[in-house]
Amino acid sequence: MGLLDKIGTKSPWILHFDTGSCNGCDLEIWALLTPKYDVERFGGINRANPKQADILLITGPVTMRCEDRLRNLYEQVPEPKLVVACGNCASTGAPFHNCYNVCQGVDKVIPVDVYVPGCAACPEALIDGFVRALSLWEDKARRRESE
Amino acid sequence: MKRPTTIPIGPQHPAFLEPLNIGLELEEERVVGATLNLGYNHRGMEYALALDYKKTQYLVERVCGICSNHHSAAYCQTMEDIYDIEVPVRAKVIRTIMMECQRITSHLLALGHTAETMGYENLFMQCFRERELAMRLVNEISGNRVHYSINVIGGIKRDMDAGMERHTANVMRELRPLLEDLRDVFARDNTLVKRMKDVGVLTNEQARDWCTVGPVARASGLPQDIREDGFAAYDMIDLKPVVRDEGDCYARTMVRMDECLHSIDLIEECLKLLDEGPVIMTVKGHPTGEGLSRVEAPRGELLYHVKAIGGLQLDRIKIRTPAFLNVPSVQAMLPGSRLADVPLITVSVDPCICCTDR
Amino acid sequence: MILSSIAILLLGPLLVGISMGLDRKITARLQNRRGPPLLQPFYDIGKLLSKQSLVLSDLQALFASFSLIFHIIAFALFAFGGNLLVIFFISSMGAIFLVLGAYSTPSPYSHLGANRELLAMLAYEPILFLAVIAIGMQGSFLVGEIVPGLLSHIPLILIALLPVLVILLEKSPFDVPTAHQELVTGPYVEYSGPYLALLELGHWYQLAFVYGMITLFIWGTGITSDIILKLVLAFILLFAAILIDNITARLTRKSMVAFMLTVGIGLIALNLLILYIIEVI
Amino acid sequence: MASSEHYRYGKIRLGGESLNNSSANESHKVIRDIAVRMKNRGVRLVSITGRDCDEGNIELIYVFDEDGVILDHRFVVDVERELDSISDIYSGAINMERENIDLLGMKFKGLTPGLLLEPEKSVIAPLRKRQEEV
Amino acid sequence: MSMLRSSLRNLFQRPVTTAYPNVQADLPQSNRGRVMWEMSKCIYCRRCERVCPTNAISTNKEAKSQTIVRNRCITCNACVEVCPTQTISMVADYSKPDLAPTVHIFSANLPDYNFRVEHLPRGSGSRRPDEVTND
Amino acid sequence: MATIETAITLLIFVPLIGAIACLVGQRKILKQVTIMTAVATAVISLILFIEIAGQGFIDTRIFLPDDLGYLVEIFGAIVALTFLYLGWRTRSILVIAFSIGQLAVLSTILLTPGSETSFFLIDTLALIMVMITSIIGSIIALYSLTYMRNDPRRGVFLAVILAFLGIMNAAAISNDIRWFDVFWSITTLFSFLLIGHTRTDDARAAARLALIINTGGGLALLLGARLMMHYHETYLFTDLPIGNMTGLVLLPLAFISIGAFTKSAQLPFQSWLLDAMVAPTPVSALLHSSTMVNLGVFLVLRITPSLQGETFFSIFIALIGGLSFLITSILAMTQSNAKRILAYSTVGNLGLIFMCAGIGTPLALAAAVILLLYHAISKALLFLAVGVVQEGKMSEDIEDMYSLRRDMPLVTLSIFIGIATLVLPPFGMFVSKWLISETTTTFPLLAFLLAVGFASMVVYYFKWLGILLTSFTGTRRPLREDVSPQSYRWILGALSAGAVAISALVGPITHYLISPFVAMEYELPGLTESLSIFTVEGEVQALLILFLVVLAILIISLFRRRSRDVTVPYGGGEEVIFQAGGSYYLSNELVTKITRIGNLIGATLIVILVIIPLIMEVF
Ligand code: SF4
Ligand code: SF4
Ligand code: SF4
Ligand code: SF4
Ligand code: SF4
Ligand code: SF4
Ligand code: SF4
Ligand code: SF4
Repeated sequence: MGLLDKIGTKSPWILHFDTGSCNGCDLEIWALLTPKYDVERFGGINRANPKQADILLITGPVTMRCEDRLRNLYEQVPEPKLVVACGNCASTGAPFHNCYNVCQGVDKVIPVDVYVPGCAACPEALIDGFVRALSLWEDKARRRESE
Repeated sequence: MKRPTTIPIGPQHPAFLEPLNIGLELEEERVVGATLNLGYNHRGMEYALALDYKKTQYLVERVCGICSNHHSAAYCQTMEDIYDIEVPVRAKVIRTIMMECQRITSHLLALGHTAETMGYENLFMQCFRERELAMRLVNEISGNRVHYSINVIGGIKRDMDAGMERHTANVMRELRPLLEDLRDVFARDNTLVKRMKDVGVLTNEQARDWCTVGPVARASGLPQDIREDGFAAYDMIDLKPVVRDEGDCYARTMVRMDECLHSIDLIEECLKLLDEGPVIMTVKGHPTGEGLSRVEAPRGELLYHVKAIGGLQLDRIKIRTPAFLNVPSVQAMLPGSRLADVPLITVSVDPCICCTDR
Repeated sequence: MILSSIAILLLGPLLVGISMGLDRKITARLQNRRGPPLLQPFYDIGKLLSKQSLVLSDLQALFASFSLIFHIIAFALFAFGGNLLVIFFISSMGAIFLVLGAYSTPSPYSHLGANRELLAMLAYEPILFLAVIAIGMQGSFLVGEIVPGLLSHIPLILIALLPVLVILLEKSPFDVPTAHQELVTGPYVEYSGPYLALLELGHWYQLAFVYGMITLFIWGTGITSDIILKLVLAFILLFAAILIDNITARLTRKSMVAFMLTVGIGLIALNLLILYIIEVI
Repeated sequence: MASSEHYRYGKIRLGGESLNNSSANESHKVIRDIAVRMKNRGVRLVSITGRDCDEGNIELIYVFDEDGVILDHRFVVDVERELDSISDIYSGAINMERENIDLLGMKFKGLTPGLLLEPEKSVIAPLRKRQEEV
Repeated sequence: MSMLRSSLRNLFQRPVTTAYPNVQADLPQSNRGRVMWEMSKCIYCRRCERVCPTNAISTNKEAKSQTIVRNRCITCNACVEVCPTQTISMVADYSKPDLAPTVHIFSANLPDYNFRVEHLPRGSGSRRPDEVTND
Repeated sequence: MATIETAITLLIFVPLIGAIACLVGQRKILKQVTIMTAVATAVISLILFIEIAGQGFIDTRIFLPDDLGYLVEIFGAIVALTFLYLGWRTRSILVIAFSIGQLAVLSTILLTPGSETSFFLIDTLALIMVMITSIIGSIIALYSLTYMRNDPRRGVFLAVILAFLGIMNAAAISNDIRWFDVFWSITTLFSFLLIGHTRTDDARAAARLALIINTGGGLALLLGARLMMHYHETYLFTDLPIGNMTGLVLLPLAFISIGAFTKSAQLPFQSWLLDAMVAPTPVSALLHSSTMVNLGVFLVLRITPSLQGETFFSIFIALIGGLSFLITSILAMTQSNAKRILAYSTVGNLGLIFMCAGIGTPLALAAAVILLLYHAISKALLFLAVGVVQEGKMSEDIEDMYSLRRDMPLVTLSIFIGIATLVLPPFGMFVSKWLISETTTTFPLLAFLLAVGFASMVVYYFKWLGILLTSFTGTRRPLREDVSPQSYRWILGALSAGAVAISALVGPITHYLISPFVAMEYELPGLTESLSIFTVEGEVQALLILFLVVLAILIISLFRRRSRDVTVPYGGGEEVIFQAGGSYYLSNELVTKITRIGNLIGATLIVILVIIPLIMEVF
């Protein structure tokens, strides 16, 4: 199984969910899919389906209405799964810290593995976050085996 | 007996960048009922922005990352209106340049997104490839790809130097043939035209009824472009609003495409208008009074209405975003369309939920 | 004997996997991107196999295995010179089980995808069937007995197979069943992890059969030239499919069926008519 | 009728008919007539802005645009009162009114809350000034 | 058919894709990436702390330090502009992702532009920086 | 020999006696009578089969006394008079006209008696027909016992059903077309009675339509018989000249074929069968899918040997069959009523048989007989299963069958088996599908009809099956108790088992039953070779098995090692409240239009069929 887990890091399929962001980081995530940054280099494609996703790119501070939806999606993702909070509002809710309808960060709702700072998080930072998350994959897989 | 199929599209769906939900009722893949559900992106910004009008000039960009600059420009204009000051010409021109740059990035996004909803992945990629040029340019001018943080009350805080002006002109020259190629594809590609023509028709009457603005209204034959009112530097340049009257997805797409090209014209004109001069003037005291200001954001008329009562906190800041008016109009277009066209129609109004919900 | 047989059974999907990698690479290059490594499809399968098994219903898992098994049988029969008609029918069963698997879940996306997959079958099966019949008319239905000459006798049928390939490769303009932006991934929506891998492998075997059919059209004089010519022909069709994918938008289900049943069948009819006329003269 | 002024960049004089006198609560009755008149003239509805002006009163500002000219109509109404909706005249008004329902806790005939706020989770009527904040 | 032409042209062109992360990120010089403190200049006037729209900064006069939560800073440049002593500057870089929200602590005890790295505990994102430093 | 004769006589008379007992007997004894009759008929047919098998499947002829001929004509006249009466009762000018026509032709037949002694012929084709009738028919009779348990007129119903079995058996072995016609007409009468059994307006209208079309068909058959005497001077199928006919001598065959088309509801006569679906389900199962409608194809199979060598004429028979298959397959996709889907598919399958008969090569003929046999059992199973669903869910609409797997697991399994045996390899129907496809190489135009038809068939069957298999409950919840009566379960179970068993036995059945029939017609031996599936080369089989075992182990280990976790359906983050509707692809207007076009082409082809002999004569 170790081999398969290693292979897994070469094929991270993406689910992107916007939980109330300003779109800035979402655009940068889309930029990752496009020629200039092209995450398919790392095997990443936007599967946009939780059942077939490995790595969740979550943006936004999680609004009240998105909270349950985010949890719903998270639970549909098969293990091992990685969550990347993209941008400041996803990591800390900062730009919206005075807003009354947000949960202030993704980690209030689901466990987050990597926090990408930036408002907007620039594509390079997102790639770094993506690669960083992949480095956690084998660890996660092993932990799952042992459970 | 034929029962309808119910299918929730969104809030997470590959066709949409943002969380919105359409509860579809289908008969035979034909839409018989569509309920649009919003509010997934409601953060409560109108409350938060009213807390400190100075911080607001930065935070207001976070209403929407696609037309962030238009938001801060509109906000600053409103505040300048309340202070009753006239910003320096150079600031106005640079604001205009930034707004038009952002229009290009926003429209290319919308165009790429439209292509993407029709499964035209290559065209999506091309749109985004060209968009990167504009993104790079705004990054060079303002220091950030998304949130320029360049508008402040009283003017702009980062000037362009001569080198940057030349560079901008070069980029525009580089961009024009690329966009013209794209226009060619959008206008003439058989499969695209087949998918977009006569799909999602919004008649002139409906466009008025749903109070649509911007490209959506202009594609339905409503000649409505707030830039004609001449805010910022628009009274100094030769603006030709793009209006079509088919009202279908094709018209909306082509309006955006043509506006992209027109934006290049406008930017080039603006560059010629750049004279030496200050770009900012200081304002004194806390604002008092009521102001209303509009700009033409990529998606249409963006309206700010502020009531200030002297002090850091504002009494009310009302942001009437264009998408707030445009997005609901899909409810007029969806019934009777095919399931395959639902993403296309929805995306053709260029939905921006973050500013619809705020 | 058994070892070599197993080798052939593995070689088919291996080549298909590489062709998929090539496909993604070429697609990326057509879009001016770098694209994934050539072996990406194998990484994907490996990754899927290592994931947790999440299902909505037990039938789903069962049908995924059935789908794979039928596709393997079809390809095995093909590889060992079986009857093309039988292979065709068995292969279509593989596709059917994908549909049944999709139907077995209470998910609207899956159901709409399954409906569309059936419609896609309605569009491409007649072409495949007629192609098989046309090949059979040239002599024999047994793969092992098919003789050179298909390309010169029935070239239009090779062209008619191109849109079939486009549908099977899930490429626009006919990627209607899996329409990513409409149905997420259509019939595959509710599949995850290992079961998706089973379906994906099944899909490879299905493609192996179709590519195999394409290679029947050309023969070289020696074994080496034979293999090279066959690979080149398959690659040409693949490349054409990729190119079509990249210069078209997705059309609707109706236009897909209409196109296949008029243009596709028309091409075959034309070819057979010409053959008939030549024969009469 | 509403006073108006042509929109020149950034300068719009607001101050249309402001009916916040003693009969305030009755004044909103005319909105349907105004809306019908506007619709017939081909005037565009721009916005319905609500503003809490203390004492349980809300100032409602209906903003129209006639060929670039801003026309505004203002009403001061009691929050508790159920108001006439103009969403049958302008379909686009429905969300503007629902927004005011959510954010200011107003009531419009035939319209439901829940456009923006999530029931049972979100703050109720967040834009209303609360006693301790004033 | 012009898509056909451009696709084929692309096929024989070099892809525009960057090789990042194998090469350096290509950021323009003017990029507003990260705020940095030259602590020897700081007079602890707290203007930067007050002006920051997202409460990313906390100034600690006793400890002679400036704490910034990278995951709160929206690089608006306001602190840079408001600082009376030009202590703060913006560098053309970007903050790196990490396994928890990153906090950088600049202090007069460290060389200028150097900082200590700490992390906010996960799930505590909304807390203000001053609460963190008290931990 | 004697055993065979006795068995045949019993097969005809036991059901008839049972029927009389049902009619006159007390309500209480209905059950016993029906069960006894049904079991007896089935057992006797098995004895007959064993006897014939023991003799190596050679043809048996049972000669009849000459004077019986007149008796039969008189009997025929009585039936025709009954039609006349019914025509008057139902106010149908057409029926009156047809029955008067029948009487007229009958009288001329009376005037020109046949020269030879007529006899019953029991070859393997007849044997297959008798087996289908006696075994499947008996099972359906037992089923109706439960199905009609609440019907006050159950006695009449059962009587007609039982009597029908006897008549069908008699028709199947008739070698004399005069005899055949009489039994044929009686089945028309029975069908009228059974369709109209419920006496609702729909039922009456449907019965009337069936009567009109079938009396018309009867007239065509009689005309054919009369002309057969005129041109070939015989009433015996076996005495028809084999092959190389041309010109007017084909005319009788044309009329006989038209008769066959009406009975088997080919285009443009299909409407009666579709409307007949208002009848109680056992009727649909018995008459309108598995037995009575087979009479039409049986008739054509009897005359195909004569068509050898005359492709230009017979190809039109094939075309009508192919067209019926194509059009009904397409239309079946657009239906939501399960019985209607089955009706369309029945017409389509019969069309396939006609097509094979029209093609007329040995392979095609083998395919036709295989199809006849396997279609009958699978279709009966499907109809009966739908009947049970109808009772349980009060609906025949496939959209009301969502998640039937949970509510009625056994019925779902039956439908699954029914469809599987109809479509999936390696079951029986698949073999015929394969053979038919191979035969079209001789006439590629038909391949085009088949191509679209087969694909549509897959669509409508699996769309339906998919709906049944949808799970609402997640995977762990136990299936619900099946609430349907015990007897249904036994019947469905037996039929399912039978369908699977004979599917598995497709090799021997082809070898022993079907090849002899084909060989008799063509004197061709080596047919069986090409029919053994999967033996392209010996090793392939072994290899496949090996591979499958490896795979099975792999998959099982996959399933074992990780417990499967159940998740929720994808809805973009929203909770999904599942409600799906079917997919019917074509609007009602299009359906009408396609039907109309199909009818038009069908009618044209039929006219051409009659004209061809005339033209041939002229040139
Ligand atoms: S940082 Fe926030 S606003 Fe930006 S993309 Fe991420 S979630 Fe969206
Ligand atoms: S095809 Fe699908 S995965 Fe690829 S970019 Fe488009 S939406 Fe994303
Ligand atoms: S981090 Fe900033 S740019 Fe990104 S989504 Fe949030 S507010 Fe927008
Ligand atoms: S409508 Fe929204 S997304 Fe569009 S420009 Fe305005 S704020 Fe940005
Ligand atoms: S901001 Fe002004 S008052 Fe405050 S510490 Fe600095 S110098 Fe003193
Ligand atoms: S007190 Fe006023 S002037 Fe001073 S920093 Fe705060 S907002 Fe600015
Ligand atoms: S750049 Fe802006 S957000 Fe960042 S620390 Fe400075 S003031 Fe705060
Ligand atoms: S504004 Fe400048 S000097 Fe004042 S505390 Fe901040 S960094 Fe120090």
